[in-house]
Amino acid sequence: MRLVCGDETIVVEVRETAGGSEVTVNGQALRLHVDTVGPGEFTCRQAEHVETFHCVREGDVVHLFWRGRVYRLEEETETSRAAHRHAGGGLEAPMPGKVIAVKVAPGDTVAKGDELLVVEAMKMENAVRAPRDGRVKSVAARVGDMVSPGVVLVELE
Amino acid sequence: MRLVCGDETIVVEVRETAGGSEVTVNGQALRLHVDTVGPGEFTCRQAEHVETFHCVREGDVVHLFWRGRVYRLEEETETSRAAHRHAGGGLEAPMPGKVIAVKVAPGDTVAKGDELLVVEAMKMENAVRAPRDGRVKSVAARVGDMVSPGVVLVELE
Amino acid sequence: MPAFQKVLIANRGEIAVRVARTCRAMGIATAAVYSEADAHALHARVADEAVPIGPAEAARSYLSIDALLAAARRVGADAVHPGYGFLSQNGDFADAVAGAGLAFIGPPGDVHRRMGDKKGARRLMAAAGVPVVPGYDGDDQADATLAREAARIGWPVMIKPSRGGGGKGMRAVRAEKEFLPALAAARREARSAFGDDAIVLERLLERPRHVEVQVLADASGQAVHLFERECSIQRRHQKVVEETPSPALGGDQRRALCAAGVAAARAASYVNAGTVEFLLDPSGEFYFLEMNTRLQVEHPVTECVTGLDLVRLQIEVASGVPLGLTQDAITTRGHALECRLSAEDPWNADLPSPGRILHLAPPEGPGIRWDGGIATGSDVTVHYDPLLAKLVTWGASRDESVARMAEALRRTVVLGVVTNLERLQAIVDHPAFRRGLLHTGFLDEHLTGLPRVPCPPPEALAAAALALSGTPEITGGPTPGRPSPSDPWQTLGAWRLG
Amino acid sequence: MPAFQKVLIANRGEIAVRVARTCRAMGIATAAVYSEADAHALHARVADEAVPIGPAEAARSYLSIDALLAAARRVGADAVHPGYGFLSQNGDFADAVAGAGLAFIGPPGDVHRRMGDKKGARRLMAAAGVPVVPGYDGDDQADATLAREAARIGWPVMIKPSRGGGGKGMRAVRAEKEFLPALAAARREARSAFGDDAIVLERLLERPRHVEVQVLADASGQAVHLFERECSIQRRHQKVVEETPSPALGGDQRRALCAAGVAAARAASYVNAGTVEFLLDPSGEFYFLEMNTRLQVEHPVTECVTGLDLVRLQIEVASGVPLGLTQDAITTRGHALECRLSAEDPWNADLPSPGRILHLAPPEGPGIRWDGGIATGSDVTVHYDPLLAKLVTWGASRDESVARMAEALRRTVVLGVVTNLERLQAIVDHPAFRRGLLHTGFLDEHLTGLPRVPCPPPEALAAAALALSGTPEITGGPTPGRPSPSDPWQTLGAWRLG
Repeated sequence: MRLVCGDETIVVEVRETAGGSEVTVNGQALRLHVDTVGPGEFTCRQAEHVETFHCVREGDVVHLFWRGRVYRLEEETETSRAAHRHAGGGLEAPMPGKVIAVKVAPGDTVAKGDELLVVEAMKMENAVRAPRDGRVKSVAARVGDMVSPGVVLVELE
Repeated sequence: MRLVCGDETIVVEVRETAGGSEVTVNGQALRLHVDTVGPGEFTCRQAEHVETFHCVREGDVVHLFWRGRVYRLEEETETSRAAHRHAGGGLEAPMPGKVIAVKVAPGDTVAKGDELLVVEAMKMENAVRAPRDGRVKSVAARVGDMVSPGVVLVELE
Repeated sequence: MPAFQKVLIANRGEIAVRVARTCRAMGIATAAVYSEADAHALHARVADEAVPIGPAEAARSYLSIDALLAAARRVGADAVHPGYGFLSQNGDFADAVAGAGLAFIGPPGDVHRRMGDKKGARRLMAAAGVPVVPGYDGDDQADATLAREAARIGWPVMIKPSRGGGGKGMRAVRAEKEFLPALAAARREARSAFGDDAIVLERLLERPRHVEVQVLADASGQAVHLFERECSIQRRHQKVVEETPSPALGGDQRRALCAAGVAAARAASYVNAGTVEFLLDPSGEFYFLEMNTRLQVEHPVTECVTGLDLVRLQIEVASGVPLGLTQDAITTRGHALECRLSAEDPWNADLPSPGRILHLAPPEGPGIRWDGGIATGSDVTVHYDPLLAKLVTWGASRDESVARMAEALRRTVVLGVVTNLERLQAIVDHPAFRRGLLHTGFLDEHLTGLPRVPCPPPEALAAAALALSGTPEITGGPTPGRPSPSDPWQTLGAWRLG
Repeated sequence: MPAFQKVLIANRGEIAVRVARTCRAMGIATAAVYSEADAHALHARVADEAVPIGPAEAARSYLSIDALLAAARRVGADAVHPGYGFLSQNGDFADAVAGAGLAFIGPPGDVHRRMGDKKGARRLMAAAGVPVVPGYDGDDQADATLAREAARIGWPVMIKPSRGGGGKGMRAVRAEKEFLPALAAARREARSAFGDDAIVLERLLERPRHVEVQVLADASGQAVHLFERECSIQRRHQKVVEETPSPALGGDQRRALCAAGVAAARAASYVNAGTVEFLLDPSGEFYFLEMNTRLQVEHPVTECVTGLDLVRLQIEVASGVPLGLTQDAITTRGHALECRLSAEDPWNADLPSPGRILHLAPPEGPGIRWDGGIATGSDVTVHYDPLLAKLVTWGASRDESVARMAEALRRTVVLGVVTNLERLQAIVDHPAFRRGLLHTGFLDEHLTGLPRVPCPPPEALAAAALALSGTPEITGGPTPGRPSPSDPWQTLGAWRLG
């Protein structure tokens, strides 16, 4: 499987052999044993060293808890690649929430840092600000809309 | 499904209807909603009343935790009926364990309460005693054997 | 005979779960309430009954006095516990509950109004000789007046909703030109959270500590304190880490602070459990900030060191029993620390991170307490506060409770939503925190950015791949034609993969 | 710098888990050991390392000094914690550990031998003025001698292995003709459990209470007590429910008992944590019973009321640090209660009930502590003690901790093996227990039979059927061709069934 972690893509291969499973990570072979403890909970043994870790899959996303840290990895598939390309486009909602103010309209000139709209979630207001000077090309949200990350709310020319 | 609880067999029927599931217990219809909370954990709602209960299945056995109590129910199938018939036969091991003493041999006369053999489990010794006066027909265990309930160790004539 | 027959818990999340536990231990039945978004929430499962009270939007459910009273009538409750947040400090709610013939487990309406109006509270405290922060607490709420007063007080200035608490709607303004937009935002948040947008202005003290005194009073005017808590670790005016005793206070200072807390409670004619918040200046001066007329989020640390159950005491006072507790009988032992685990993304401006809890494994062990509002499978929605759980540790000394917390945070497993776990770890591990050198700007000074999580080490990736790709060695598989969510063979067992 | 670099935990189950927790909080690495039967056990997962030490049979694994020392060498441990049971009171083991250049976290070998030999211990205590139960502690161990001495003492007589503890191998004999078979069984059990079959005889006191004093001493001879525990609720001489303070003791009696405990520790030249057990006669007299030269199973109740971590104190003493604790600094607060949850069938003569833990949900909440050795999926085997977990509650008063326990026991979910849960519930709910009227025959007097569990109420059967037969409404199902034990959609989610 190909796991995406930040900018890195790591190739992890599991091969079933007569003597058990063999794992390579970017070509490096590792000797370890994994046992399932319960749903989402596992142990990993390497020689005497044993540790509990936690791991669940949600679609293409792998959530991993390892030595006190949470990692969110994506399994690289066509779907996930498409989602990646999508990022970095227009201005998206920073989190799911409700639009409580729209401060700009198409054609407005904005300066870097200006508030474009305000999204409320979990009782906190969060401003979506202009990342650069520019002119508003389109506004796709109205006050009261429930919005989610990944949805472009404002496009700048 | 037919659930065996002690000497009782209770018929529980779930029917899927357009409006949801309908349950009857020995013919009595009940209105309740069950939601899964996690593996083995559920909530049951009846009007405002809500309670958490726990339930897992292991083969034909249903383990149920309801209002502070654990219930062990058997789903009645041909297999479970056969197992039931089996009970009450010869003298079985009271629990899985190791035979550490055999006190009788075929042909011996025993009195009610006499120790026939001793099984050790979890560091406790447990005597298997004669349930009545009689003569030993056969002894199927030797010192050192690991035995399980359901296995007849001694038969009395 | 228990104090009440049935308590309606007019709240959600961890505090509703926690209140239900004490009720149960006291032999009191409980009824939860839930909005449409919370039909499957943990708090609606741990009570004996659960009543739907409306749609997800808080204003039409947890903030609806009518819906809550209707629920109380429907289940036949004889008392209402408001928790914290929502209507807990709303005098009209307290009055409405009393008017319906039920006991309100908290102060009466006039006490809420007296202290909930920060303007009036400031004036009352000043009159009672309790020091207050220089500021503006006038009734003239025109934007122009507030702007003028802010300039008079001198920058930086703190904008505070006169109602409410928990840091919501608060804004620090460092320059005149930021004032009006901040005021508008503060008013909107205050209106949404508390239904009232009156504002108080105060000078922003430099590097103050937040210390507060837990008080408890009965209807006959008996009042005691349960010592202080320090809550200086804050982010956006929301407390993140709290502890008791405060590492900043010597014996005399502690006595003076706690005495001021009791004096404040007396001046307020306070009844039930409450908290008097102060700012502690680096010079050692302390100033009254506000009084919270309800149970605090961070009340468990006080419970850990005093051995008292604050919800039980609240219920007893509300049932009219005179306070059996004298000041001398209240002592503390050791040190307790609380970390608030929230569904907030510390790598993305602490933005809320809703989602489903896919896997939860709270730390366990001696000296560890987990007050949680979630279970595996819970949905964390955008509608409510992002607090997931409070992790509390106790130790014979501050060093011990902090070490225990550091260790417990490394065993706190929440998968599915991004949480502030790594920030909590960074705080508790920070040398300045270890030395107790705290102030309300601690996070801005020491922990603005959190390093990005690196890629997992190769063995972790290998282990994850094995965990996800393995096939079970010992399994019967689900019985064909009978999909069983609870079949243990589907979910448990010794899947040997390596 | 921590006291040690790495501790080998020479035990299994809940105590191994509990020791690992304190080590971790102290910054000490841990290595677990496990037999073939325990390869998947919880205790082998919570440590930093885990070393296989042999087959399931305890004599060849947890009781094998060679295997344990080899494991300690292999991981480079500099200290060994023996837990309780197994080799914890074996002087040869303590000596072998010390001889290998490692610290033994417990008393040195000669102390174990001195007190582990109950014959010698009785003589030592009698010489030091600590009262002992009338009995026989001679070296002549011939069956005929023992039978004669038993007759001299007068029936009923207690047969006790001179080595060991935990009630194993003990037999009460009420008539002469039962003596020899009971002696043979006791000897077999003693040999199997402790590797020594010498016997002490004592008169069986009528309706005594079991009270014991926790002591702690350092190598310089400093000795303090941590007050008493009452452990009168026993079944087959195994403690089932323990508490502190004892409801039987007044202030003067408590002082006298605790002083006798310290005197016993001094007479034994005791080092590290230990427990001096006494029987308390209904008349108020107490008699030395034995000294346990290790941590007790029931140590958590002492931790709850004193706020001290006994494992930490053990480690500090073992590292050679002088006892920092003076007697005056040790105080208690409130009341704590422990229930031992075991895989024993209370409807079938308490026979062991091995099996797999199919589902586990320990109770949580303020004042509740769960010291468990199991997880969902754990196998409970016939090879070891049936103890699954200890449930401990704390309260400001005995009433409060008992009420909390009663409530917690109703939320203690262990499915898959039969446990003694209903017996624990019956004990804690019993009016005589509530009034503190305890003696070691309490269970035989009040709770011989446990009513059979009736059939579940109809709504429970209906709910179970829905739970097991429902089809998910919201589910993606597992990805075809990729069986994933951890796919959340397989195990979680809002399966709406009703």
